[in-house]
Amino acid sequence: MSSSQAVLFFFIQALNGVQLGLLLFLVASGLTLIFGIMGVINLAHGSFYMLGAYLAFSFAEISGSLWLAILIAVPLTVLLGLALEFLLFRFLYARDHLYQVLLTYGLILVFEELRSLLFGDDVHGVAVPDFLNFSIPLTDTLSYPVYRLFLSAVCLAVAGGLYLLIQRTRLGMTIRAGAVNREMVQSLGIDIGLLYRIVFALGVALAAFAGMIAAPVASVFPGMGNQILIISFVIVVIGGIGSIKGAFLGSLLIGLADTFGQVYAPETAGMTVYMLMAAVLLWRPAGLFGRART
Amino acid sequence: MSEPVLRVDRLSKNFSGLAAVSEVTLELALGEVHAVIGPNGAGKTTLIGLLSGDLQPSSGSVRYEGKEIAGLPPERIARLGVGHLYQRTNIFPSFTAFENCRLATQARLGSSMRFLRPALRYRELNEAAERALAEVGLAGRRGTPAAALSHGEQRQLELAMTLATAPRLLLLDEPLAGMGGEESQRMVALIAGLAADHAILLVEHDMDAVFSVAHRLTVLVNGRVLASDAPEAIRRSRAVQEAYLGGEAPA
Amino acid sequence: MTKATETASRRRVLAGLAAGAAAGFLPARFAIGQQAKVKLGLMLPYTGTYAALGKNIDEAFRLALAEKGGRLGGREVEYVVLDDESDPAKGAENANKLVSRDKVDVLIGTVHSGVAMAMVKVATDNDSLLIIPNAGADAATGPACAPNIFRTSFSNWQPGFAMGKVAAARGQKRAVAVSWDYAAGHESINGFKEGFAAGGGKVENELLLPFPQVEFQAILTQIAALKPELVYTFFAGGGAVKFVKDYAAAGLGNSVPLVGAGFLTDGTLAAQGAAAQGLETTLHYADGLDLPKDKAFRAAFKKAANREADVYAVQGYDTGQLLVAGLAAVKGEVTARKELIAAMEKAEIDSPRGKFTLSKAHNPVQDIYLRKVQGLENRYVSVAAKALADPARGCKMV
Amino acid sequence: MTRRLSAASLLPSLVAVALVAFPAVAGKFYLQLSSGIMIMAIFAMSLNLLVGCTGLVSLGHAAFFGVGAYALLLLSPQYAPASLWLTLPAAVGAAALAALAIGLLVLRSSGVYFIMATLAFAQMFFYYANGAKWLGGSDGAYIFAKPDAALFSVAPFKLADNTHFYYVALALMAATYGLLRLLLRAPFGRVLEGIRVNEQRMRSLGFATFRYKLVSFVIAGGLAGLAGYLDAAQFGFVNPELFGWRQSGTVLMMVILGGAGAVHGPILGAVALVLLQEVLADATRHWLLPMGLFIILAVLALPGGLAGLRPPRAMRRRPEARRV
Repeated sequence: MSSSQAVLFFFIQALNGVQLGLLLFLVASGLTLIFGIMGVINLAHGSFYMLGAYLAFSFAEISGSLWLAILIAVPLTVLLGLALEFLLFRFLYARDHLYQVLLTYGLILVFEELRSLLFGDDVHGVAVPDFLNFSIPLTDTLSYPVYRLFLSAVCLAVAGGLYLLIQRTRLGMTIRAGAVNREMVQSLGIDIGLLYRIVFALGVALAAFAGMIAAPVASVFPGMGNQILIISFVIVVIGGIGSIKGAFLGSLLIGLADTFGQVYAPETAGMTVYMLMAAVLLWRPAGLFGRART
Repeated sequence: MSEPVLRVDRLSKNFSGLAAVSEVTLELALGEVHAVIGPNGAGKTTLIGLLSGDLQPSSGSVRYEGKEIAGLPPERIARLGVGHLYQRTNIFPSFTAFENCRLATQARLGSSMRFLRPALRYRELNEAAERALAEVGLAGRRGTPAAALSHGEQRQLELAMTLATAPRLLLLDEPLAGMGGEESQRMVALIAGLAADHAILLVEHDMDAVFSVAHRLTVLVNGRVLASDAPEAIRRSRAVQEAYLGGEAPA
Repeated sequence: MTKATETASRRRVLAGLAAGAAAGFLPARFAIGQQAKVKLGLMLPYTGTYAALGKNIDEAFRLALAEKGGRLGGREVEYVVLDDESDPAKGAENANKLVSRDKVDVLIGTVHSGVAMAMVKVATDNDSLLIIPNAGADAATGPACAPNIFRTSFSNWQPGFAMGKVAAARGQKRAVAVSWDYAAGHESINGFKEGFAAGGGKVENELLLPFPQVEFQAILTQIAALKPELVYTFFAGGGAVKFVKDYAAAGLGNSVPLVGAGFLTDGTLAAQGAAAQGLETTLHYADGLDLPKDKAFRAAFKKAANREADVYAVQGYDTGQLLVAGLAAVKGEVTARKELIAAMEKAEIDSPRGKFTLSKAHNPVQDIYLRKVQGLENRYVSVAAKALADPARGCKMV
Repeated sequence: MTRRLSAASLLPSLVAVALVAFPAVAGKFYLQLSSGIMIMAIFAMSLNLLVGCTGLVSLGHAAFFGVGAYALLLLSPQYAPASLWLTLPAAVGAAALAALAIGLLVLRSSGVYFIMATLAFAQMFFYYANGAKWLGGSDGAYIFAKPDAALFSVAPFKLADNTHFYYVALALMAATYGLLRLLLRAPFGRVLEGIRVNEQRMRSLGFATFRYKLVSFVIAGGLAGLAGYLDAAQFGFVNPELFGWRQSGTVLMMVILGGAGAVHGPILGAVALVLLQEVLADATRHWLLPMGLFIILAVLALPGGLAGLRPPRAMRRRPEARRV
């Protein structure tokens, strides 16, 4: 391979890494929001991703359109988020993390079994929408699927939207304040219960939405939520809990580390991201953008 | 007076650009009660936090018994002999009053990496804990869980814990806050008595108490030292009157 | 403690005597007179990732027995069913439950290789009869082989080797192998390498992805940079669906042919859609085999389970057939272990996949087919390897 | 101190007698099942030192369980038994060493970070073992012979004997229980309790809490290694899933179900959870659904765990008993 080719492939790998990172961001951002603002650790977050994918598959089967499926499924997941918050999570705010871990662990089991009962245990594919179903040639042998680029664009748009929401709106201001000081928000006369419900529903919807738009490239299969959950944890630890910016940077870092790890250190590829996390923990125990907590 | 126990030199703390404490300089000797007063938000609690190690100074120096302690972690500073009474009661609510103090005395062991002999068999620790409880007048409440004590009793308990670590420098952050008249009086007497063999940095809003026990006063406004002098001089200072004491100058 | 141990061991001696009397010491005719049921322990995944596979194996197995009147060697059958969750951490414990608590006569399972290896260990330690209806771990009929351990499916080596032969016969020389970095992947690739090397080909790179990650872009980019003549792959389930789709979307399908062990396109075609069309894989089963036995089985399975049969159902069915054959020879007398094993070893199974026998290591000696994806079927193309036996390296029975 | 000879105070002795006498009446399977439960109880007690006593919620405790198990694999010759007296301490030591290395990293974080970081590190072990051919990879590996208890060519017991194995597991469980009781009463344990309740106060009293947390983490890791060693020895099989998050989740569930904090709580939790699994899995194929619902309900309805249903007298007797 000529050196110019090598450079080209290096850039393609970088693109792969960024693209993976952006997708991970969608899941991790919801996780970090729920952590940061409500102080709740949610192991079932990956289940929402899985749920999103299965909903997208089912509705796309029925309606024949992924867009329509997403349009129907997103409000459903928001409703689910609201319901779960009301039924379960609001009892957890004052409880130790221990109980949050346990309850959400129980939720994983429930969601897995409900998935099995409702959708069966088969592997499914979701078709890429027709007008995005082509690839751009990059080299003589390799082309890049346009849907992946589209996916990255959507993730960027969501990241931008979240940034605007948090930095520029009143809700965002409240969310930011709530992440720093719960009592202060309450003393401002803001209904913290409502705020939490909104944030939780937003987090659930983000994860489920990630599952939906990723379904055409990720395919839909049992246990798909657990993989993404753990990698999201790593991202949140690296980025700093509650920091959207941190989640964004952490996602890109993980995406790149994972991609280049496979290329340059295939023997330890499975451990690359964890070693990166260890390094960050050594250097900044509260993550890149986290506040040190006592 | 001998070499000061505590010498703070141009100590500053910024919170994301905001100066909470700026260029504070003060000295404190054994046997001295040095009160720091100032309006809310003047940086008094921040100052205490900087001295105890709970907060990291942005710049400046803190020398305790000749040793630089600025930026050391709180446990190191505590082990050197600095006791801290927090503004917000900071105890072990689920432990009994006795266990709160016993645990504090255990800090004197040097290392608690002791794995086999039951903690309650360390008689000298038990006795020290009992003494500390008695000193603050809580001997009768030794078996009560700390959470069940009244607010005033909890303040006393926390002081007992602080004393149980055998400190030479006491950082007392509003020891009288929320106390009734009788409790306050007892606490003031206690502090006055402690002054004999401790150096005490006292932050307090109760001016009567401050002027009755303090040997020296530092007035903090917006994180800066406005004045530092003997109580009578502070009382007469016009600058202090205007900036802080205002109309409510103590009688 | 000493005293308690003494009492306990004395008790055990007594219990052992009683059991021995009931099972071995009495004449066989007497035991037949008792007409004890044959107790079968089905340890399969009924939940989790492999639940669909487990259910097909289960139902096809029962179908095989039902076709013989629901009896084994004339005896009634009792099932004990256990969900192994595909969790190897609990594998030994679960297998032990069937063996020691339920005292099943035959242990049947499972899909996940790690769990199957735990079952092999328990079966070996307790000298229980075990039939593996899917898991392809080479070791089960290799280093860990034992007289009481049978497999009716395949070894990971087999489809790999057959595909290597096919590729080499086509004159291809440079291949890249892709899989998860786990035992099944290593074994399948090793089989391919061996078959490929025998015909002069060489696997130049092995690209392994941490299991069960499914982000393939980095690997696809590497393949594009390496430009091999073909890519051999071992993936199953969700990973297989995603790999095939990503491979096509990356445009690699046009320049570098993708081949694989049959699991790449088995049970996954609906999900893979157009991306899978034309893919060639090797496996011990195919669509369009044009065997009467296959047609009959497919119809019967569809009637019984209300869904199409697949390779897993075939394996479950053959597990049942093997047991039927073995127990018929000993008239249902499971304690006649030696004769039972001998009968199973000699059995020629008339499988929907075509007739097969068992090797000395108790793994099927079977035809491996080359198949090509057409629509939703893995159509039979040719026999890639005739009566292929796993080399059973490390097996002391060979 | 009151000494009343009530049914409640007799209970521990009765339980002890029942446990010792159990092999006389139990069949092979129930002996093995009980041994398995006791192994899980050791594992859960070790985690409880972190969760219940020190306030450190680890979701990656299986890492050390796995290290203990794999240590036995690596120390066993291919087909010959390894010496119990060498391999057991070595496995515990290896797990403790792993805990030291990981503890130095994860203990720099706290709260939610700690939970996630521990989980992630355990995953790292899992991925490593899963791909490592020399450890048997994803198929796992066999330990063909059970460790040999012979000391100077005299074997006091044989692990291959189920009854003997039961007593060894029982003895080690009792020893773990006793050790933890001692630790928690000693100054070290009091410091851990203090850290759990109010770490910041502990620091301002002069306790270098990081060190105590680290030692607690190492002890817990070592004991988890002991449990892992026994687990590997019982069936002679190791698999990467021993490091898996399901394993970590299960043991955490045992701790909480039993009531975090009380030393005997995790034992109750292990018994209850294993038996519950047995019952549910026998009852329905979709047994994970009721299991999940049960966990959720347990969290909402039983904040103190099983041990919290009736606080044992021993905990209330002393004036310094601290649970309210």
